[in-house]
Amino acid sequence: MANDIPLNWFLYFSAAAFAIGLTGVLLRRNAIAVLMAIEIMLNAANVNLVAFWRYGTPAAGAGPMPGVILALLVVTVAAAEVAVGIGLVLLCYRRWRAVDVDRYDTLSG
Amino acid sequence: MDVGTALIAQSHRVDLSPTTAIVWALWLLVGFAGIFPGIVAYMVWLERKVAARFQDRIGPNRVGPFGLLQPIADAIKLIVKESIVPRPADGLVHLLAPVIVLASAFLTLAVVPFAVGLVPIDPPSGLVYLIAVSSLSPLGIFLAGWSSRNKYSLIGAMRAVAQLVSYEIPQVLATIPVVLWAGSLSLVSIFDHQAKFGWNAFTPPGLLAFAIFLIAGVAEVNRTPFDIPEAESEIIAGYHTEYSGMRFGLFFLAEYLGVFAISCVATVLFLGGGMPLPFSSFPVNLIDGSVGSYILADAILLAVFLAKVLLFIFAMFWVRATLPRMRIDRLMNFAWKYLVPLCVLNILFAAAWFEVVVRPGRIEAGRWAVGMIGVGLLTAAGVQLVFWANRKLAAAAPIDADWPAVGAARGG
Amino acid sequence: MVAHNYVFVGLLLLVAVGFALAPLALVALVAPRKRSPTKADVFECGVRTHGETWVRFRIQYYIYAIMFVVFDVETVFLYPWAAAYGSLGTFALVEMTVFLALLFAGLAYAWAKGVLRWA
Amino acid sequence: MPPNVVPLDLRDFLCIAPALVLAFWGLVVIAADLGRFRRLDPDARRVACGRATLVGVGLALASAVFLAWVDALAQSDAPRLVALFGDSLGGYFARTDGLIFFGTLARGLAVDVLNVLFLVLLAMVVWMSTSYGFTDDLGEYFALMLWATVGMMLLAAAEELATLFIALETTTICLYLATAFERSRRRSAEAGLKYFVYGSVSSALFLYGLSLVYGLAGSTYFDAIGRVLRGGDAGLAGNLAGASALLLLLVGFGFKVSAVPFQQWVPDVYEGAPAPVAAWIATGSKVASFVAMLKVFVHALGPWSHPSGSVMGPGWLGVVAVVAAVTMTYGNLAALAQKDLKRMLAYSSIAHAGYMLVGVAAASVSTEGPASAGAVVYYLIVYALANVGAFAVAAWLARDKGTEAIADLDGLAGRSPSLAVCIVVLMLSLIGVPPFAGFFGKLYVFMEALRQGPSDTRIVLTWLVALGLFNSVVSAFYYVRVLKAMYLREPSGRPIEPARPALALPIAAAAVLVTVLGVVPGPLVDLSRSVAVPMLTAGRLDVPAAVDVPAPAPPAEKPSGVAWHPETPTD
Amino acid sequence: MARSLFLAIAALGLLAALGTVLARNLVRAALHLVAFFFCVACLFVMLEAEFLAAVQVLIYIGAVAILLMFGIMLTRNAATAEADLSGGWRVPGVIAGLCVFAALAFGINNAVSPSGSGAWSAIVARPALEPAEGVAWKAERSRAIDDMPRVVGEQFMTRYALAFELAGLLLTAALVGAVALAREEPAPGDSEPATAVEAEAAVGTTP
Repeated sequence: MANDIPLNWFLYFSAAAFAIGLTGVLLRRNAIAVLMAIEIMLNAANVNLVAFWRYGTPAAGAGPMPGVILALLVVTVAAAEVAVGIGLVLLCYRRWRAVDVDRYDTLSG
Repeated sequence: MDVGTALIAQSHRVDLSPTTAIVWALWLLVGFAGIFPGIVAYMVWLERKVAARFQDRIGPNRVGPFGLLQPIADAIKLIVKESIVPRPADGLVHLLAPVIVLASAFLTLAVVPFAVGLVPIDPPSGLVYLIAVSSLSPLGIFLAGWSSRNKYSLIGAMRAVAQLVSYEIPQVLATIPVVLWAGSLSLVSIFDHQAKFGWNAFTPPGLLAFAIFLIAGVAEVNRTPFDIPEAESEIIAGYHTEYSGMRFGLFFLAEYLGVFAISCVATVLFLGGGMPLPFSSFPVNLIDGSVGSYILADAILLAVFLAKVLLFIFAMFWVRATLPRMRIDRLMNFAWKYLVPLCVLNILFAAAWFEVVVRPGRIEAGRWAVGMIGVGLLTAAGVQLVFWANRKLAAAAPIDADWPAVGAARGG
Repeated sequence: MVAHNYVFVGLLLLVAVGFALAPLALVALVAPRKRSPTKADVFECGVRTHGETWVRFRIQYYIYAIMFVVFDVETVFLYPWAAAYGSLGTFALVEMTVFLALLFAGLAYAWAKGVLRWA
Repeated sequence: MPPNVVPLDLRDFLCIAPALVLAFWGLVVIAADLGRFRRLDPDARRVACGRATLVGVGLALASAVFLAWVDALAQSDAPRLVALFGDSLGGYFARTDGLIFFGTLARGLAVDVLNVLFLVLLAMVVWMSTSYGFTDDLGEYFALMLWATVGMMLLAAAEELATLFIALETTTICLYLATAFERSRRRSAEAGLKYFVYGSVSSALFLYGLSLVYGLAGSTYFDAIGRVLRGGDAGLAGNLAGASALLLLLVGFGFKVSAVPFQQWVPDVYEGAPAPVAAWIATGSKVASFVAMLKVFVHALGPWSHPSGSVMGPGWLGVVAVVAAVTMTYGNLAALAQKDLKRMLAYSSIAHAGYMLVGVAAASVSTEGPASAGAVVYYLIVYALANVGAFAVAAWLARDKGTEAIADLDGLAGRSPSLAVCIVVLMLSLIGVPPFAGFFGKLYVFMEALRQGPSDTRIVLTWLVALGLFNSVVSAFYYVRVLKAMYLREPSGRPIEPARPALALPIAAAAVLVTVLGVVPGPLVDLSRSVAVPMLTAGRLDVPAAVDVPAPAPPAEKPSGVAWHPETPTD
Repeated sequence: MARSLFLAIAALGLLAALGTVLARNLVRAALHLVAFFFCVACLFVMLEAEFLAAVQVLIYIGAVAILLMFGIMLTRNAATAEADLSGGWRVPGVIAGLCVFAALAFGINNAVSPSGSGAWSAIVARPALEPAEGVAWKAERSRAIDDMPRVVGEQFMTRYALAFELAGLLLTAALVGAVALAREEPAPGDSEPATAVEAEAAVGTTP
């Protein structure tokens, strides 16, 4: 693969995806849709991490691949978050028969 | 274009020149698009023949000699049949679903080293690639069921996905020992390792892993006794209830391609690929750098490889003709309570085998014997342990009261 | 280089998709197309479809899915470990045993809790 | 050929023994609950699980104290360690580099002190969990609390972003789950989901900021980041990427420490969560997050706090100052209107976050270096102790009333005079009345803020302190409402039952500790100061602890540690 | 060539992300999300982190997407799993997203390094890799790219050992907690139909 893609392009992509994800979090009311938007944000961060790893010059003593390791940990965390998130959604669903965040209104705030 | 050069370059893992690479890739693609569907078509024919023999029938015999043209007739039939899409269905997704399943089966084959140099790609993380693309098929199946807007399709799809994901875990875990011994995720390295240390299935943990891999593999392609997803007596035809004509044909194709791919992968991972002898690198050591030697070795390798694959395929047909369908609860139990614990233990046994036999760098008779006996006993004990624990737990707790051992213990 | 491989994968993907779509295109040309409302109905063993498609699924599906996700992520850690095992010392085995024990504890928990029971 | 891999030193695991014990004990508790305790009746089972958990916490506490002793000895009398434990282990313990696991984690007295703090708090929280039955899944509940603590301990000890991130997530994911554990009530599930949504969005934002920081500095080690940033002078001024990174990190930490404007979740979650879980979110999680925040902002991003020497200039100091001001004011004003004890405590904990943020700001411009972060550490300790006690009161109310209205405390002084006194002590400490520890905490933070830095930062910090004092006065109003209820009102409905030891002990213990630390603040203040220095300079062997001088430039042959510096085409 | 490929993938990815956020049908949204994950995997390949790409497909598409689908199926009417976009928040939400993107884009464009030299925008080529000799980190990275699984394994076993074990703990905790929460409470009056199909189909239409 030719080396001629500027780093910036990856960063723009990731920034755009991140912004879209954030918008999604603000726009969606359905808890599962919010979860998906969060996944987009996490992925955007991952693209950043890997791009910085590949293009950057590592500081001394940082190991060969901090970015990749972090990305793998993010994947782990994302998977755990989805599992937990859906578990909580199911729990709420059983109580309310609804998934809209707005409809949960026991708590006053 | 000189095929021999490409072969040599590939097997020495030299970067091909762009034109050579492209031409080589095209050759392989032609092979993929032409050969595999052909193989699949004749697998269907073979299955019908085999099943017929088991049932004391003759099987297809009208179209062509021995019914050999039957697959072609089938294909024509599928093409000229009307493709019905239910009105409420989600059209695009309905179309996409079989494509995903088929693509998943196709992409799996891209990393299989059929012979020396005859491997489309050999990425350093080939095995993860393999697992990754094969894990696409549950998605396609789910979408098929969902997009049909049919209760039975949806139930079938959910069950299918639950089964597939449950058996994916033991399948994946069973490949860990192989990776551990070869020290690499590349399938070519795994092949190389077996040329040096003998077939993986001929080690105690390898044998266990092989068995688990096969069982899980059969479940992964939804074949009897694991064909719950399309249990026609329970939920019509499962996720492809609403598929007809060629669209159904694609699922059909994908299933058989899946059977073929699983057989190929099992052959490469555990049975030394195309090597005819378990403890000799026989046809590989013929290679002296000349194109002729490559062609000769590859011919042998390819023939043996296909023979092994055929054996697997035949075994699967046999199983299908012999065994009834498993009940879904037992199916899931078996994956999670037997296979997964066994796999986890097996990883430790594999590490032990590595320390005893592989670490020195070459096979030594004494160490090998020690490994066979020591690790073999360990592995056998592990299997016993898991089965014993399952029996014990099933008998002790009301959990799993429907498990056969308990039923027997309670007098029916 | 690594990425070369994936050019082939991309091509193969195209071939696979093409291979799936080509017969379908052929079908569109050759096969008869007679629409009728009954034919386009959703199949339900000859009975008229009633209600919505959705059925309430049991929570078991989620439990198996979450176990699957957890173990799938585990393999992502297992593969690199297995590949690197030869060049590492005993400490790698110790660490992995701890890791496996943790994950196995999760499985044992689900088992003991009785949620691995279908039906 | 692969280069030789530097093996992991398995002795490193000894230094995180408390965390290991807790992680393991979580499994033990689950096993015990599913096995031995299954047949007990609910109350007995709860107590049994709680006791079993306490045993684990006790073991962890013993190991933490032991490590603290070892680390103290390493500073004072290293040869004795070698004599006691032999060359291998003793020599290992006597090492003073303060880093383990290839520099990803800190060890030493600072970590030990925090671990002891976590464990003491956890013991109280676990104890109060046994006071009433809010869940059937007891083993899981206690295990999650233990594992959340593991995350907190490692979060407070992390010296590197990957470790920090995963520790943070371990903590919060365990707490999301624990929040939803009160099965009988909808609001618990709702609080769990709310906490989860806010929390995971904020951790996604945090992660994005983290990725930018990694890109800017080329490393994930706090110290290396600090070194790279010290090498340049741009600060936030010409660097919008850096500014975004900082702000995103601030969002992440702001959420965890409940700073305005990321506080929306706090009242709802505290109200909805079972009282012990709320206590643990309000204390343990907050302590760990503040320590991590100190490390990231002061140690790693310190050079960006006020690069051009101006506090309102392009550095994070100004942002944090504004956030601190808004946070304490908002928290106090909102708390005034609360009738529910847990909501009141939630807003008050927001307000306390504001005070502590003043301390963070002060630590970054300190004339005496990281030692001034000791003020925040001290504040954290006393805040956490008082708050655990206060949440035990909430648990008391939840046990008897199912709700936590302050009005339910009416007339308590008549029936439980001694506990009422303890509650008075806790409230006075939270207000910051001498001679209780809360007073010294505030005093100390404000003093550090007042004596800091160049003139222009001093002005801002002085204003912050003035605002803080004003806020303390405001806070008196709502804390006093609790006292008023206990002493001046008559109970209207059914009065609450007397507390059992499970509730009385945490309240009393917290009150006693707060009083003792208030009467004799000296030792703990000194300890906080001394642990703050290694905490914020770990891995920084080239810098004298007290003065924050720029590190010498990295050696010339290295590519200057700049991540995106274009490669010169010579290669 | 590579540039246009990148542009195509990135555009597809962003469209898919938009689709996820805007699609009313939840399963469709999840499908868009899968497409987005796939595009990110392609970008990982372009960044020569093919192990990560495979992991991305394996975890996100193979597992997380399935879990999301199950979540959708378990909570709502599948066919009409429509989710309204929040009414009042639409405009502020879009504005916030645009602002964040603008800030980040400016940041990316003007990024000045701490040492004051260079900008991200100046980077076109990645640092070349030299297999054996050359600067140490280049050899290190070259090995990391050519043999990524193994290097990842080494890193997890040594430098990131703690993060690795914590990841295991995190997964176990998530499993335990989620199972405990989602577990079906045995309701007394809840008599399940005899066979699985009946149980699944009978409940059918009650919303």
